[in-house]
Amino acid sequence: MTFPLFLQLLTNGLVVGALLAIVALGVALIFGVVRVVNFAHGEFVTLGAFATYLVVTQLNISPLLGIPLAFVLGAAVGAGIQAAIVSRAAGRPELDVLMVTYALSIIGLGIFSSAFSGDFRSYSEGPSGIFTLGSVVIGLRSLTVLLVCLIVGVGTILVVQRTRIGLALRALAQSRDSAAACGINVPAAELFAFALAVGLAAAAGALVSLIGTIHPRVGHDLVLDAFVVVVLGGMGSIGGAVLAAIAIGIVNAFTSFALDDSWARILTYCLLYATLLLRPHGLLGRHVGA
Amino acid sequence: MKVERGRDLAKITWGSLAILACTAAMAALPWLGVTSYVRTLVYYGAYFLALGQAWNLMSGLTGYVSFAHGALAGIGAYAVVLALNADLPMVISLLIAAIAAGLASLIIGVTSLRLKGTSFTFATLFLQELVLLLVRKLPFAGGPGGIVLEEIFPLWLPHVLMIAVAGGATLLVLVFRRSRTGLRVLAMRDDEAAASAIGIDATRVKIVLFCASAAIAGLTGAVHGVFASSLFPNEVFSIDLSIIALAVPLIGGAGTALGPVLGAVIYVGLREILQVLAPNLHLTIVGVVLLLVILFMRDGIAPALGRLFRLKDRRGQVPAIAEVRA
Amino acid sequence: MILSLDSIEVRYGQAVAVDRVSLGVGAGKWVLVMGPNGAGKSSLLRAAIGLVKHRGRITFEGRDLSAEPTWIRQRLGIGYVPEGRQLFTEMTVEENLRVGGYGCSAPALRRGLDLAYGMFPRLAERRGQIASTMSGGEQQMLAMARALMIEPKLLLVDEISWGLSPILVAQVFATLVELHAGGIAILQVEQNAFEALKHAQSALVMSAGRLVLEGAADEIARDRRVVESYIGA
Amino acid sequence: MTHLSRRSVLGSAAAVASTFAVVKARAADPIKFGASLSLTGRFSDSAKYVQEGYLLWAEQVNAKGGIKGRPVEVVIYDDESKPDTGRVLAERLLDRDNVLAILGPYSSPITDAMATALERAQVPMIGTIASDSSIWARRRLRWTFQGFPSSDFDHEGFLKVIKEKGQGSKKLAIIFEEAPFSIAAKDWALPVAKEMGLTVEAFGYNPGAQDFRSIIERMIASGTEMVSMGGYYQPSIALTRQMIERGFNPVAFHFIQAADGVTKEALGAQVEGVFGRSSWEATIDTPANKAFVAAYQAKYGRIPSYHSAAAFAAGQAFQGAIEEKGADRAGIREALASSKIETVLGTFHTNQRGQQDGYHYASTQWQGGTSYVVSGPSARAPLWPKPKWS
Repeated sequence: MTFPLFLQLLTNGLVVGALLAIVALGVALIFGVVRVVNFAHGEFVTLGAFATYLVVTQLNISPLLGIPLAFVLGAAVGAGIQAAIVSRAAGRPELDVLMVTYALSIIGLGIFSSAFSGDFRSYSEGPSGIFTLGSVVIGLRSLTVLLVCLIVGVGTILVVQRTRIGLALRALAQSRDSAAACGINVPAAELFAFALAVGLAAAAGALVSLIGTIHPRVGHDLVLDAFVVVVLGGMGSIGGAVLAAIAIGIVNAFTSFALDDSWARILTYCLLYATLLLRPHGLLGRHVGA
Repeated sequence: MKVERGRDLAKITWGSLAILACTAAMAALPWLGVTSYVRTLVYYGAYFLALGQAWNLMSGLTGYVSFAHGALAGIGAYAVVLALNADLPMVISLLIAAIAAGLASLIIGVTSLRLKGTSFTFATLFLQELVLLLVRKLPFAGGPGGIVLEEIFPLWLPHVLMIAVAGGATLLVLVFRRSRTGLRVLAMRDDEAAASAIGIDATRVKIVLFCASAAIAGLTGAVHGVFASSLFPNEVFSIDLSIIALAVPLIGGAGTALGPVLGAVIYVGLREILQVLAPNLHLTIVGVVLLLVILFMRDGIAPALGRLFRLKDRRGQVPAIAEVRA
Repeated sequence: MILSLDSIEVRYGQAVAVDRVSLGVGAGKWVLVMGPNGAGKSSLLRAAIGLVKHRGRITFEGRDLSAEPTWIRQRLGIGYVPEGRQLFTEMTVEENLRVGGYGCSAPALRRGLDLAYGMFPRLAERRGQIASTMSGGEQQMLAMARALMIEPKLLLVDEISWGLSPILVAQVFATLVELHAGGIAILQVEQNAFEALKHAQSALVMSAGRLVLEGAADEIARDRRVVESYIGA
Repeated sequence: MTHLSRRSVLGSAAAVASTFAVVKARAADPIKFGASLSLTGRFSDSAKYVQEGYLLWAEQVNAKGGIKGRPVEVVIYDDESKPDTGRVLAERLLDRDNVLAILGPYSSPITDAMATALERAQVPMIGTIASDSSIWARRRLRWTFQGFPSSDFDHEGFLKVIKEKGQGSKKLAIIFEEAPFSIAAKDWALPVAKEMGLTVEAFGYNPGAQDFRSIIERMIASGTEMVSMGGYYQPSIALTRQMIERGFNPVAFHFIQAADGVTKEALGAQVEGVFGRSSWEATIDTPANKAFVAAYQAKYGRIPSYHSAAAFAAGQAFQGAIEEKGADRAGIREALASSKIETVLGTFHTNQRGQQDGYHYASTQWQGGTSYVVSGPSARAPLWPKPKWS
């Protein structure tokens, strides 16, 4: 393999990994703070994708503006769902909470399927063209995705690590009871975490619409990969999820080149089961919370 | 305590007889001049019930949610078609299918059952995709084109077999959940730490249960393989079947023996009605029903009805755990 | 009475952990609850701070808290030092303290930090250290300092000597005595109550979820049955 | 409840057809056809076009006095894009609606699922949109016939264009989805291309793939000049976009779904010069086809898609078979297995296994924002090489 090819594959893997990281970040945030495996996360990605699609095709607004719009819409919808539905199952057995988000996922899938049919949609508006850096070629759309992911990802991590509300989120993730006994308004913090995570998912959906096609299952398909990443990164660990997403993106790019993408996926899943067996707290994660 | 036990035994016996009678009646349908449309509906009811009971035996009783039962059934379907095409007799082929699914479940069981429930759920979720990828890649499994049963069997055969599997699985759940081990498993669902304190090897019990549950799912899939006779990997290993496997007991009443029966009837009925009334909203409505049941009826429709008619809900019958708590 | 618990009942499923227990803590008083393992002492404290569902009435400074969530109870001035410390193990010492003062204004937070570091100079030396890497004694100091961040009027203390050497136990009690002298009321739960009985004003004995004995601490300490069955010194 | 599930979900358009049926029914019993279509789920949009084709056909037949004086009725149910539902519906159509024959469902797996039930019941079906010929290759189906050009010939048109135009270009890449139809098409194309003296490489991808960047790097590394993509629409668009983003400019680029109108929406100006293949075009200049297009436009107010044409053609094939052998299942089967029947798609004819060999694809290319047929007698000249991505 030549060095330029190596760089090209690395870049390609980074684009895929970065997008996955934003979705996985949200899954890990909800899992860590709210203690819920959000099966409906993919539907929020789909929501962002369709919202951007509609904004671009109906209102002739640039897809770049669709990204913050999708984020705000997602955060609002996420807050509503957490307040009205998911929080009702708080404190119930794991099975119940799982099934609540699962039912939400089915409902979302049903709504998108009947509102938009199974067709594939896409738009050609927005940035187009090629950016070249040395021998590495990257499309402007992919570059946009990469940059937005970088900004959003770093922004989220800063919020979690550096702000007062972030302190509350981390405290909640480590010990729920202690956080409450320290005066943290747990339902409010959970609401914030859920809204932020869903906002991220919808923003990721906007990015997906920019470089892929849009259909009712688009988020559903993506979120399975995000779950893989969250398990690999140590469940609930935000940093672990981001690193694992990028690692998987890059490894897949190389494996797909050497063999094909089916084998790349098989390899990922084998790695996953091996991780569960040998390092139950994730490839990169330590034991997080109780 | 003695009296209780005697009453329990009586209940099991009556329940078993009722299940056997129902099973026999349903199995006799092909010879009773019923239209093949009704027979097909009964068949699908039994198919979903068998899958639902397989799921129930593991997830309903332990609270560890499996998303793999569709895939396990798919493994059974593939195994039976390969075995029958190799000219093995039907009984042996079905047995092979059950064993194949049981073995596959060990991958998940061993990797994730000693961990928390969430790891198990993830491990089952990924099995679907992994098996699908492998089947497409492995030449002996027919590759992306899938496989076909060379001999098309008469419809009554899968019909009778499926009803037998569904009836047998229901009976098994009924008897098991009232057995000593069954009661302890229920206690474990409510509080795993407490259960291990009273001396249950939780991991071992869960692995054995999951294996048995997988074998039933494999058998169910195998019978359906005989019915369908033509398997496409994308369809056999789609997540839809796993959804049905958990929706049926959850709607009817997870962890109970008769809840899934009600769940299967409701599901098949709902599907047929929505087919005509609101084909566009089928998925949405199933989701809404599931959500409402979970949020407002907690343990499903059957126990809720039971409470409504003041029948005693025996779910709470667990060994005293006061000493190990607090 | 700064805190009164009236007919508190806690259930886990079918099991009753606390069976209609009533008690009161006077302002600036030190009340000890003792009893064997599994008597329901910790559940009683968890009910007082609102971490478990309970029946019965809880009033704090005359205000009915029964329906209030934990975080409101804490912000009203109840500090809680949980059994087994329950620190935020992946955070630094300072971050733990900041969470402890989460509801405080910025100046109050600063004051709380100064107070905590003043009282526990060791913590000041280790403010950047990750909590899980500290020794048991240091962790117990941190747990107490965290609860003190809001300058509470009442401190709920659960099995504070758990897992500590006798020297450290003495240190911890010295801190409690100092706090008590500063006017903080204490409701303490302790299985090995020998040391605690020396400081508390009144004591109660729980068994199998029920209150079986209560009285002045020195009387209880002289009761041979209690000494034999519950203190086991 | 019974009367609810009894009635078909024909919608308002169907009401017209049913009225015809009722009026004529006094003279003769209607001939009933059944169909299970994916009105919801993955295939819903395309399946609706199929539904329109069936309904238009029934309306036209009834307007002209029916088949041998008997009116036609079509009962349609929704299979939610699921094979298991298709199986139940097959039974329902046969048992409760007593249909004579089945007009095919939308996708190949559902066609296959229904075919099993129909083999048992011995009822003829035409696989209307079943381009996937592997259904007939994997087992002997006696009662189901392919009513659409076979997917085996997916790359045929493009290879013809290469033969006529592609002087000098030698290096061809065929991309296929790991799905039966796509594999069969690749297997058909590889020896043909080699015989033409081309160097061919084949790249498979996992169904549901979104990321083709690694395949593109491999094509660049091996100096690929021409690309023929044999997968579904969505991955084809993804591949194209990623080729554009990578700045990879092949001399010629073909993907089998490119002739669809939505391709232009997805690719914008980049669509120029992209080859596709077409099972049917509204511009085909035969009287029967013109009449069909005009009738469809009058009824639905737009140009029909190939789905509607294939649906209409399936009706015509049944009509031809019944006119030849009578309204009898065995007779219809015999006619479909051996006769040549003229339809809007061309001449319906099947081989020994029931696979379609009468219909063929035409090659198309986007030129100036329109997709034109570039093979056959009245065709435009193809643009070669393809203009570079802008």
